Amino acid sequence: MDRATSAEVEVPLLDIPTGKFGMWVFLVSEIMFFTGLIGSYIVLRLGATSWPKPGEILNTPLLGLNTLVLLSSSLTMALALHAAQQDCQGALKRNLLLTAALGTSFLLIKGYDYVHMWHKGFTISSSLFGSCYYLLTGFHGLHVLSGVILLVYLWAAASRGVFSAAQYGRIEYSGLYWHFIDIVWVVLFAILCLV
Amino acid sequence: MTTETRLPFWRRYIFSTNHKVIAVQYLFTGITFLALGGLMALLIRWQLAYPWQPVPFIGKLLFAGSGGAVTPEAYPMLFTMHGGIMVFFAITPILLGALGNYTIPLEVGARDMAFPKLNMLSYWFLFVGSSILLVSFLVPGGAAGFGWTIYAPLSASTEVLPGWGQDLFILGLALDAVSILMGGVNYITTIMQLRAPGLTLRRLPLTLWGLFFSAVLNTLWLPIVASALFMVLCDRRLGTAFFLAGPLAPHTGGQVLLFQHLFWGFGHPEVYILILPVWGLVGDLLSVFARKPAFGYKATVWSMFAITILSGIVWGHHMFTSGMNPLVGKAFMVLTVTVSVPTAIFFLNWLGTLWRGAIRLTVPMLFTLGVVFVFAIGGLTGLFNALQTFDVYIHDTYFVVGHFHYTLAASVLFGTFAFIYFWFPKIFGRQMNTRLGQLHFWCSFVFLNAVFSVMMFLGLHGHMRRIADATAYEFLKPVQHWNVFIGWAALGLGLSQLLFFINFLYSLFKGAPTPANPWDAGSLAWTVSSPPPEHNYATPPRVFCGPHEYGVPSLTNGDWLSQTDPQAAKLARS
Amino acid sequence: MQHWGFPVDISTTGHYVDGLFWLASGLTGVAFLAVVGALGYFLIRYRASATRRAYYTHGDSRGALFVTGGLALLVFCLIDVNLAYHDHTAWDVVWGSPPSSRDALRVEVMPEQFTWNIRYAGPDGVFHTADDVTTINQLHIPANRPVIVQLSSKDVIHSFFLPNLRIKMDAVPGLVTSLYFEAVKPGTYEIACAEHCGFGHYRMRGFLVVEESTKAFDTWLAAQANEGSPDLSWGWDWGGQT
Amino acid sequence: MIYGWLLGLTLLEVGVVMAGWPRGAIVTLLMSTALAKALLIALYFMHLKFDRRAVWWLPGIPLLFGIIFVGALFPDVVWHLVQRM
Repeated sequence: MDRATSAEVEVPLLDIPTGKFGMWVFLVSEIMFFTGLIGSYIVLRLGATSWPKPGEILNTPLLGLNTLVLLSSSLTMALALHAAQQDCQGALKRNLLLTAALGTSFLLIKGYDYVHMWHKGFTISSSLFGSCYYLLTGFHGLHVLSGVILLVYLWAAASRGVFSAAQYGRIEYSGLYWHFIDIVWVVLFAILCLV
Repeated sequence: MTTETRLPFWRRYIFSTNHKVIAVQYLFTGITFLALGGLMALLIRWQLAYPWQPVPFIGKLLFAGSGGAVTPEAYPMLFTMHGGIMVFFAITPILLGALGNYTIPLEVGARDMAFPKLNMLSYWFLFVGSSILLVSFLVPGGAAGFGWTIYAPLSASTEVLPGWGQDLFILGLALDAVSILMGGVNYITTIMQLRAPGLTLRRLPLTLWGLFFSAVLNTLWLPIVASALFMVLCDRRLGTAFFLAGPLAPHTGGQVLLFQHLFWGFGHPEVYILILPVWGLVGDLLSVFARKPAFGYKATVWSMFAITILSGIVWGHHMFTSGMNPLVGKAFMVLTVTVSVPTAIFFLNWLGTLWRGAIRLTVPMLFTLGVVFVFAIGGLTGLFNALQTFDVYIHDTYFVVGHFHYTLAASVLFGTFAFIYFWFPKIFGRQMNTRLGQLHFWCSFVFLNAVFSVMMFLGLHGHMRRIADATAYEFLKPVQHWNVFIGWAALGLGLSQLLFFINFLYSLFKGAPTPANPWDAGSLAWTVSSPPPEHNYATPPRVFCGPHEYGVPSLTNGDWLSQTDPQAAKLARS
Repeated sequence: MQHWGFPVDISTTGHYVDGLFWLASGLTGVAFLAVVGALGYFLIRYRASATRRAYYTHGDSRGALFVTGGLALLVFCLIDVNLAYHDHTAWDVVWGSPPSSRDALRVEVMPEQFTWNIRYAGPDGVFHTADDVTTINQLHIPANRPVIVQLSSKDVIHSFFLPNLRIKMDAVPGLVTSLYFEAVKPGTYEIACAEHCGFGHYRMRGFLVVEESTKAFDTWLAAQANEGSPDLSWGWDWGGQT
Repeated sequence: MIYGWLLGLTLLEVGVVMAGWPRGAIVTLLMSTALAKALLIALYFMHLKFDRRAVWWLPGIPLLFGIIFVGALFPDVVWHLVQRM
C-alpha cells in the first residue's frame, strides 16, 4: 500500500520512502513522550532533598550486562537489515531471531531485577526514586516487549520469504524503532543507575 | 490493491480503511459528542441560573436521588465532562478527524492516506476511548470531577476523589491521545509525501497547512501530557507521589506544580491545535467566496509556522497565580503578547482577501465571516489574560471562561459549521438547505455572543469559574441576574442547533443532488465527482497552479482556474 | 452594591489592575472596531455582481507585504509593547515590592477542603508557638496597615482570592506562597476559593474584616487569644523571609 | 566496529562508577559517554549519517523542544528548594 501510493509522490522533501518518513514522525512523538518522563525525573530529582547513591540500591553490574545485551541486539538488527539488502534469507532469519532472543533476555533479566528489588523492599511506592525507577524502566520495558513482538512477526514474514534486496522496507523501519529503544535505554541506564 | 466494492458491508462501512468512510465515522462521532457536551452545558447553566432547583423535564431521569436537582457532587462531573468531551471527543474528531481525513488525500491528489490501516486503527482507538468515557458515568462514584485540566493533587489522590470514574476519564483520554497521534503521523506523512505531481508546498490549500501544523503540534506535545496522565494514574493507584506533596503524599519529594507545567506544556498548544485548521479553512473559504486569490498566502503560512513555534513556549501564562517562580512570569507574559503579531497578519490577510473581491454570501461564507468576527473578540481578549497583573485578578474567573469560549467554542464551532456546510455536498453528494442554514447562522451568532460576552462581564465582577452556586457569595448576588440571562441565552443557542440537526438529517436523505463542484472551487478535491469515487483519482492528477486562482483576468469561461486546468500554466500567477 | 463591572476596590493598589483593564480595553477596542469596520464595509461595498470581476491579486507583492508587516508591527508597538510596559510597572507595585515584615501584619493561611484556617503569630510575634491565634474563615486586619499572607495547603490546591483587593494566590501543598496588600476601607468583605478543590468548592468562603484601627484589631485579636489552645498541627516558622 | 566502541564505552561507564571517582567527574563523563553512544547508534545503526541532512530535522525538532521545555522548568526547581515548607 505504502509503495503503491508513494509512486505518486512528486519530489518528496526529504526524499526518503513514505514508510520511513512515517516511522520517523512516530519516533518524534516517542522522543517527546520520553522527554516528558525523563524531564519529570530530572526535575523531581533536582528538587529532592535526599537521593540514594548510585549502586546503593540498584544492581549496577546486572543492569550493565543488560545494556550490553540490548546493544548487541542493535548490532544483530543492523546485520539483519544488511542481510536483507544482500538477499541472504538465512542470515536475515537468523539475525531477526537473534535480535528477538536478545530482546527477550533483556526482559527476563529486567524481570529478575524487578523481583529481586521488590523483595529487598525497593518498590514503586517505597520512595520517589523507586517510583521514578519503575515508571521509566517500566515504560521502556513495554517498548522492548512490543519491539520483540514486532521482530517475531518480521521473522515469520521472513520465513515466508517476503523480503528481498528490493523489498526490505519493513525491516529497516522496524530497525529504526528498535535502535531508538536502545538509545532510550542507554540514556536511562546512565541517569538512573550510574549518576 | 483490491477495490473495496467487492468487500462485505462491515469492511466497507464499519472497519473500513477508506479515508472518506473514516472521516464520516469521525464526523458522526464528533457531532454526537457535541450534542452531549452541549446538553451538559445547558445543565450547568441551569444550575447557575437557578441553583439547586430541579431541572425541568429531564431532571428526574438524571438526578433521581435529589428530586431532579443538580447536586454538589454532580456539578463538578458536569463541567469536567463538558470540557473533556468538547475538547477531545467533539471538536478534535470533527476538525482533525473528519476535516483532516476527508480533505487531505483529496486535496493532495492521493488515492488514500499514507497508512490506511493505521488510519482505521486511529478511529477505533477514539471509539474505545469515548466508550470508556461514557461508561465512566455509570460506575459507582460517578464520572470524573477534577475539571478537564486534571489538576493534581485533586486528580492524583484517591483520598480526595476515590471513584473509578476519575481513572476511566484519564484512561479514555490516553486512548484518545494515541488515536490523535496515529492520525497525526498519517496527516504529516500524507501531506509531505503523497502530493500529486506539480502540487508544490506553495500550492497547498491553506486548510492543509492548518491541519499540517496542528498535526505537528499534536505529535510534539500530546506525548508530554500523556506521560503526565500515566504518572497521575500511578499516583492514584500505585502509591507513588509524583504530583503529591504535604499530608496527602505517601512519601516526600513530589512536586504539585510539575503537573501543571506538563499539562499546560500541551494544554496551550492544544488551543492552536484546534484553531489552526479553522484558520486555514477561513483562508480558503474567504478566497473561494470572495472569488479572489488568498491575500498574502506566504505570509499566512509563515504566520501559522510562527504560531506553531510560539505556542510551545508560552504555557506559563496559565500559571501566573500558581506559585511558580515569578521570575519566569514576565518572560511568559512578553512571549504571549508576541503571539498577536502573527495573529494580526492573519486578520490583515483575511481582510485583504475580501478587499475588492466579488463576495458571495453563501452559508459557509456566513460562518467563515462569523469566525473572523468572534475570533477577533477571542484573540483580543487574550491580551488581557497575558497581562500578569490583570490576570491574577481575572484568573479562574468567568472572564477567562468567556475568553476561551470565544476562541475554542465560538470560533471553532463556527469553523466546524463552515466545514460541514462547505464540504457536505462533496461528502454526501447532496445540497444542504440554504434558508435553514442562514437561520441557523443568525440564531447561533446572536445567542453565542449573548452567552460568552456576558460571561466576561461576570468575570470582571470577580465571578469565579467552576462554582456551583454564585448566590453563596454576597458580592456575587447583585450580578446573579446575569447568570439567569446566560442560562436562557444558552438555551436559545442549544435550540438553534436543532435547526442544524434538522437540516443535516433532512439533506442527508432528501437533499437535492449536487454537481461535482457546486462552489466553483479551484482545489483538487472539486475536480472529482460528488461523492468521490472509491479511490478518488484513477490516475494521479497533474497540478498547474495554486488552489486560489479566482477572478483571473482574460478568462472568458468563468472567472476561475482549477488546479488541474492546463491553461493555468500561462494564465495563473501561483 | 453595583451590578456591573468591578466590585468595590478597598486596596491601595487595585487601581493599577483596573487601570490596566481600561487601557487594554481602549487599545484592543480600537483594533476591534477597525477590523469589524473594514469587514462590514467590504461586505457591503464588494458584493458579487454580474458586471464586476474581483481584483486579481495574490497580495504577495513587496508593497502588500510592506503594508501587512508594517501594520502588524504597528499593532505590536502600539498595543503589545505598550500594554507589556504598563503591566510590568504595575506588577512591580502590586507584587514586586512587599513591605518589611516589621511594620506589616503577618498572617498564615492553611486552607483545607473546604475551610480557611488562619493563624496569627500572637503576642510573641513568632509563628508556630503556643501563643499563636488561629481562626476559621475569619481574617481580621487593621485598615491602612500592610498585611503579608503566607499560604500553603493541607490537601489540594486552593486559591486565596480577595476580589475587593484584586489579587489572588494559589495555596499549594508542600509549597509556601505569599502575597501582600493594604486595605483602606473598613468593613466586612469576602474571601473566595478560586481553584476548583472538590464538590464543596462553591461554598469555600471566608470573611475579610477590615477593622477601623489597629486598636480595634488588637482587642479583637486578644478576644480570640483567650479561646482555647491553638491547634499546632500546622503553621511554619517564617525564618526571616517575607 | 561501531559495536566495539559501544561495548567499550559501556564498560568504561560501569568501571568508572565502580572505581568511585569524584562525583562531578563521574557525572560529566557519564553524560558524555551516554551521549556518544546515543550518537553512534543514531548515526550508524539508524543511518542518519547516510541520509540527507534534511532528515536530521525529524529527531532534531523534538530534541530541541524537549530541551527548551525541561530547561524552562529549572527556575521552578530552584524555587521549590527555596519555598518548600
